[in-house]
Amino acid sequence: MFYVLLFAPLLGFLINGFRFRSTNAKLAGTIASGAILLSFISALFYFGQLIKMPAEARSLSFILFDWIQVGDFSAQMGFTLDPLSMVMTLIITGVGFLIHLFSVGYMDHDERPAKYFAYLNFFVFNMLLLVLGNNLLVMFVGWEGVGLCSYLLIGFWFSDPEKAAAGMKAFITNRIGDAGFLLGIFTIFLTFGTVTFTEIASSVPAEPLTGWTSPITLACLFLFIGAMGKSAQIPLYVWLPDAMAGPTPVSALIHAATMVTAGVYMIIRMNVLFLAAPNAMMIVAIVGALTALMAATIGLAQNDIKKVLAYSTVSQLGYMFLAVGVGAFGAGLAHLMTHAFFKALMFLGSGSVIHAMHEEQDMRKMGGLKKYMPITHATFVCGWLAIIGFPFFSGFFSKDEILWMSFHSPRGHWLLWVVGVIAAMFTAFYMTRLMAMTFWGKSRVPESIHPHESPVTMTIPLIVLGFLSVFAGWLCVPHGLGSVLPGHPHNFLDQWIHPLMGKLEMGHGSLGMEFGLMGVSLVLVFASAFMAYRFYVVDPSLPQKAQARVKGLYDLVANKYWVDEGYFKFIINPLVRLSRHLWADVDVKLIDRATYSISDLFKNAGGGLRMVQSGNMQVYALYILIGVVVSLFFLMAR
Amino acid sequence: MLSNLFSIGIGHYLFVSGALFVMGMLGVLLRKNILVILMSIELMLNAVNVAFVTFAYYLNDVNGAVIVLFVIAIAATEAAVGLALVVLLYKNFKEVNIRFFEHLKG
Amino acid sequence: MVLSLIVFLPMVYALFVAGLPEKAVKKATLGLSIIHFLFSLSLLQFFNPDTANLQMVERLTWMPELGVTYFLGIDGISFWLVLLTTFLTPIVIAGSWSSIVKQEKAFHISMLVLESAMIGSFLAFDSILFYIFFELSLIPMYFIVGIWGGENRIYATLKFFIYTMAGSLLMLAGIIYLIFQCDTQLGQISASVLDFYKLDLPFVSGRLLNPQNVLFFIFCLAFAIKVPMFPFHTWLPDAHVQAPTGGSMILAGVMLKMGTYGFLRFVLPVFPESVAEYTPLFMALGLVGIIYGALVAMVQVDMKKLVAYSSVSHMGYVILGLFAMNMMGLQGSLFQMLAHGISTGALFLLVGVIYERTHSREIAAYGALAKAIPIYAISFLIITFSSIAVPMTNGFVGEFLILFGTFQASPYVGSVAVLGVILGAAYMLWMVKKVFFGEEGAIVKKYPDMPDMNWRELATLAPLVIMVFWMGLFPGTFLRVSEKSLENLVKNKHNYNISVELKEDDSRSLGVNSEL
Amino acid sequence: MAEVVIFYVFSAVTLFGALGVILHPNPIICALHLVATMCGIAGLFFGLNAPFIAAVQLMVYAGAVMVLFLFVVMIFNLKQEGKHIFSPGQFTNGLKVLFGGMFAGLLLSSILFKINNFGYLTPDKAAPQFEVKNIAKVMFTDYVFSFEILGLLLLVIPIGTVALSRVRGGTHAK
Repeated sequence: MFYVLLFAPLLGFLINGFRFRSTNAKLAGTIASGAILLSFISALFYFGQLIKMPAEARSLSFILFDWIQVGDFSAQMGFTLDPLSMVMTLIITGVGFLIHLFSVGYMDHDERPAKYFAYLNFFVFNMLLLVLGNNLLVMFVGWEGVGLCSYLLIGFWFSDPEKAAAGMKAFITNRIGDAGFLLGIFTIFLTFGTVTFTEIASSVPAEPLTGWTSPITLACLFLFIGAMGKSAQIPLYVWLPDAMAGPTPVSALIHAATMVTAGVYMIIRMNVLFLAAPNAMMIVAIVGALTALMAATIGLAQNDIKKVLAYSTVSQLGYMFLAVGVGAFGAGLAHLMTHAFFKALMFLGSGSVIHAMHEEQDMRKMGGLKKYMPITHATFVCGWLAIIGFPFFSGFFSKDEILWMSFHSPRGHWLLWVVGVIAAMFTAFYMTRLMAMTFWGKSRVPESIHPHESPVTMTIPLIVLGFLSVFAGWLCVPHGLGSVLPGHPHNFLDQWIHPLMGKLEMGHGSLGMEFGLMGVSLVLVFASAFMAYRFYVVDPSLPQKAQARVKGLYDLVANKYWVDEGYFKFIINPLVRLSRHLWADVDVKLIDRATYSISDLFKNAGGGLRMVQSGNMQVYALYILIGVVVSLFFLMAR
Repeated sequence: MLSNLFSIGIGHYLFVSGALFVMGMLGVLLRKNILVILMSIELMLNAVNVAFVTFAYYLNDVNGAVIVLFVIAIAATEAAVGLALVVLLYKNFKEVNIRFFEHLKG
Repeated sequence: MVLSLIVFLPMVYALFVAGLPEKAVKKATLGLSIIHFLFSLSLLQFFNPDTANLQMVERLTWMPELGVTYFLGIDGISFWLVLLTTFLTPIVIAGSWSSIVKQEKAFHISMLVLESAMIGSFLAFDSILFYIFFELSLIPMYFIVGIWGGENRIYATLKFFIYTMAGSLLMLAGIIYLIFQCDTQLGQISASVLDFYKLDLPFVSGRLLNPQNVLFFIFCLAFAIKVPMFPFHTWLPDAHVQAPTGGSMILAGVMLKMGTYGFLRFVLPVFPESVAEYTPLFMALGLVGIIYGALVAMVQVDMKKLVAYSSVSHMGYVILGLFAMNMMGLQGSLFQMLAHGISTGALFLLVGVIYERTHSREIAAYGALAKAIPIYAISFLIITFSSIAVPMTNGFVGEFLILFGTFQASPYVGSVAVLGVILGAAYMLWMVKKVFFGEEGAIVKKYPDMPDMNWRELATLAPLVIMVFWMGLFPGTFLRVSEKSLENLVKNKHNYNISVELKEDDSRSLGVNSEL
Repeated sequence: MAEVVIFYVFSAVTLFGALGVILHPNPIICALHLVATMCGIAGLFFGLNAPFIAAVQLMVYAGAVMVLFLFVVMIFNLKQEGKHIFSPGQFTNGLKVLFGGMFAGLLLSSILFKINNFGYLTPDKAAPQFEVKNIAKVMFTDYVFSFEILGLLLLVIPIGTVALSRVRGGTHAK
């Protein structure tokens, strides 16, 4: 059964891969979705099994074979199903299935649907490897594998050079992270002598190690570099917005729901280790908070609907890192889950919009789509409310927990809370702006396009995800909030993964403080959402005026702080120039010329000696004479 | 010094022999006419002959004289062959300048 | 007897092929080389991986005055390299099926002789015999590049020949010194590598010129040129670009490994003190090789040249792993040699496939090939991923182990070497992007109905692809064989020795000197 | 005293003849100078109490060889060579003269400084060692093999010479 869970997507990949020329989207989609469904069902089966077990013993392990065994290093192709990987598996296969289903409609008219579904299945397989692996190496296999699939899928429409370049950018940026991850693996093995999660967790010292150069801190930082790459944190976030070049369901699955959260998953998985390295956690939290803020500000000024969502994803991932950075692993996972639902929903919704608009992504050419696409609009509203943290929608619970923890946790700080709240405010602004520009207000749709509601295979996933984004939050109601709500709902998610978590004394915060802070953030969020509504629905001329007033700031944000340009100018171009010089100057001019000069030396020496052999017999006689004189000289001098 | 001049010894003859040899050698090295070069070779051979006979005389040894006879015979044959070659060269190239025959080079 | 057959049967085949009519040569050579590969698989049966001893030894007196013997043996280090050679040869011959049109017979004879020489150098345990095979391999390669190469082939082949020759001649001097050193130290003149291991060469720390250091550098030079290590690598791009497809494959696939094999067989065990002293230098050179090769590969305009520079980069990893001198590094290096042989061989094969169709290797002239010939594109992508070490392919295991070993030996070097992983992905994907994706280039437009890979080409590539995944998924098959031998090397750095496993009947039938 | 006179006269003839050979531009005159040298050398042999060798020298050289030379020179009908009787090449000529001089110096110094080693040698003027009989005795006993070889050589050389210089088609060739 476990092998069904793991290998059904691989099988789907192989089947679709071998018939990659097929243009039958329905058949390919059925095979692929069936494979994921199979996987999801077996995941549910194991979920049932895990629930039946006692809380402390919830772990199933499966060893395929010994993979690499060198000296005292050994890595198994081993997998483990514990509460944490179970949650992830359910999200991956569940959301994955819905997105596969959506893709059937979305990719209907594509030239190579079988190839698309093959890649998608392969991605799910790799993602399962990532979350199920029982050691860092298997995780790394999945880690690179998802990057690979992401590369293939971003560049799926490779005829467009920009899309192919985006794929490459994603892969290279991920590679930078992967290099860090590798160093992390090395450091961990050299410190603990093992790469298996359970063994690492059991050999981490109980007392946190302060200082920057302790191996644990270094290992955590290295791993976090890996997470930066995969989960698009500062400074490696640049690939994610470009990754929107891929088909929209891919953005939903890979670049919103699953792959980009791998970094968060990894840190939650290694929580014991991170807890032992407060400095590393501090870096994680700071980077997370800054990313949340920065990406949110960039999101304010984007006009491409997918770009807005992409920056929103980066920003939300920043929240997750903020959560795990302050030690709120449960909150991080909760936000991961709710984000998977509502962001997948919104990406699929945007996909539905783009599909309806005939591949138009610019929001300035949309507006008033509400009446053409009621289902899409309705589900999108659910997502919108969830992400801005409207009370009792899913995002509300998880985001509130994160903000509270960043304030309250012993590893937190009030500044982090401030940054988080500002980011939440911006989030509310740009999401409302997105809603307003796309669905509400006057229509700016060009005459030639007749938007229409999407087919049923596309709307069903939207509806299911909409439902989940509304209600999934009730699985992770924060403790303080739960104590006042009717029925006192528990934080099920936190309890579920609790056996895997390291110990971090949280202390008892005051309930009043918690509600006070929540109130502040809610007020700010509502104010900002209302302002966006006023800007983009009530009085569409306001944005122009505002832009004019803060022109410098607006340019900075609209151009994404010139980070991409900076990377090109200060890293990539100099590197390429350097390489050219290395080739032309070192290889050709220096080394080759040096060898030529050696060979010329011999050649010239030969040429010089050739003059001796002049053919002039009298000169030959002279040589004899010279020889005689010299030898006589020696004979007589003796 | 003067007495040395008037009592002829081995050194005098050897000096003549050496001078003759050096002259022949310079002739071989410097002249460009092949015929003259051949003549210079004869000079060198004769210089050696003089040295042989001198030593034979002063060492009371007949072997030197015998060798001289051999040398004379061989010098004669050498001259014959050399001249034949020169004749041949002259016939083919109308040239007796040794620098004309410089094909033996790398 | 088996080892002698494995070494010399290709030469016998070459003689046989020489007598065949021109038409039948290709098929006969392919068949014979496949038979030879199957025959070499019998080593799996005879070889015992649970010992570091030298096995299946054959030793006959040859030049007793110099202590030179005909001495073949196999251990965990050479085992897979031999099989790699016999595995690649039929693929190379099949890969040159349609690209070699003139003087087919001579080409195939060269290939068979080359195979023989390469196997011989992996199996020879007598230094002079090794040297002979080492040099013998140059001659067929010289002709392969010089006769069937591209426009500038004479320049390239001369450069290749003189470079490698210059290094190995010095090595011969070193070998002779060691032979006489055996006479003084061990009381018996001997050219056996095993006796070299027993030598205690004078060494003074901190002084550049002492006997051990000089010999160390002489041997290193010979092997470094062959590998090729920065800064002796400039012959490689030229040779690769000018060589025919088959020549490039065998050059990158096996010949470069003769250099690293030499490091493993001679340099590391014979000069332990010098190795310890100059490890930083060689690690630095390996590191420079990795980064430099990758950077220069990134700006190449010729596909073959790019792959050639990627070889420089990959061989830099091998050097790094070797000089890490720990289990992880050595195993990784040996594995990387095999992996590089497979994946770079496949890359050259694929470049050859497209070159046959368009007669251009200019990266900028292509574009959107993935649309025109999708199966080719898929194959190329798979091999690319293997080359940039994506997990579950062969490249990953080798690179991972090498980086791990290096990190273990020196965290700083390891940390820098990891950059190579990034750059490696950059240049390969850059080429993939330019060649397969984007808009159609001039060449692609010029050949609107370019045929996709045919069955012969697919069948040639298939074994390589299978090996890519096999090595990536089940590296244990390969690591297990070399484990004991390398463990022996790591544990006995200063008193390294291989004992000889002799079977009773062997010694009698071959007249082996029993007091080895 | 007679030997002193003989020595100086004949060595003067010899050396001046030699100088003429190497310096005179006209090969005919060179050949004639060579004849003079040969005669001078014969005289020196006479002074060295070797009249037989002197006779042979006169017959073979001045008689046979020089006639051969003169014939060849005459056949060629070589005129005066003009100014440049020496090979061109200042540098090599300089080297030649330099090393020739060094060689001469070496010879001279060896004669001057090592001559004392021979001081005790006194020629036995009455001894008949250079008589034809004695020479013949040695030549036909100790050197008989060489002598035979020489004979063979003397046989081969004329044949070779004829073969070299003959005109294809014999004397009737046009």
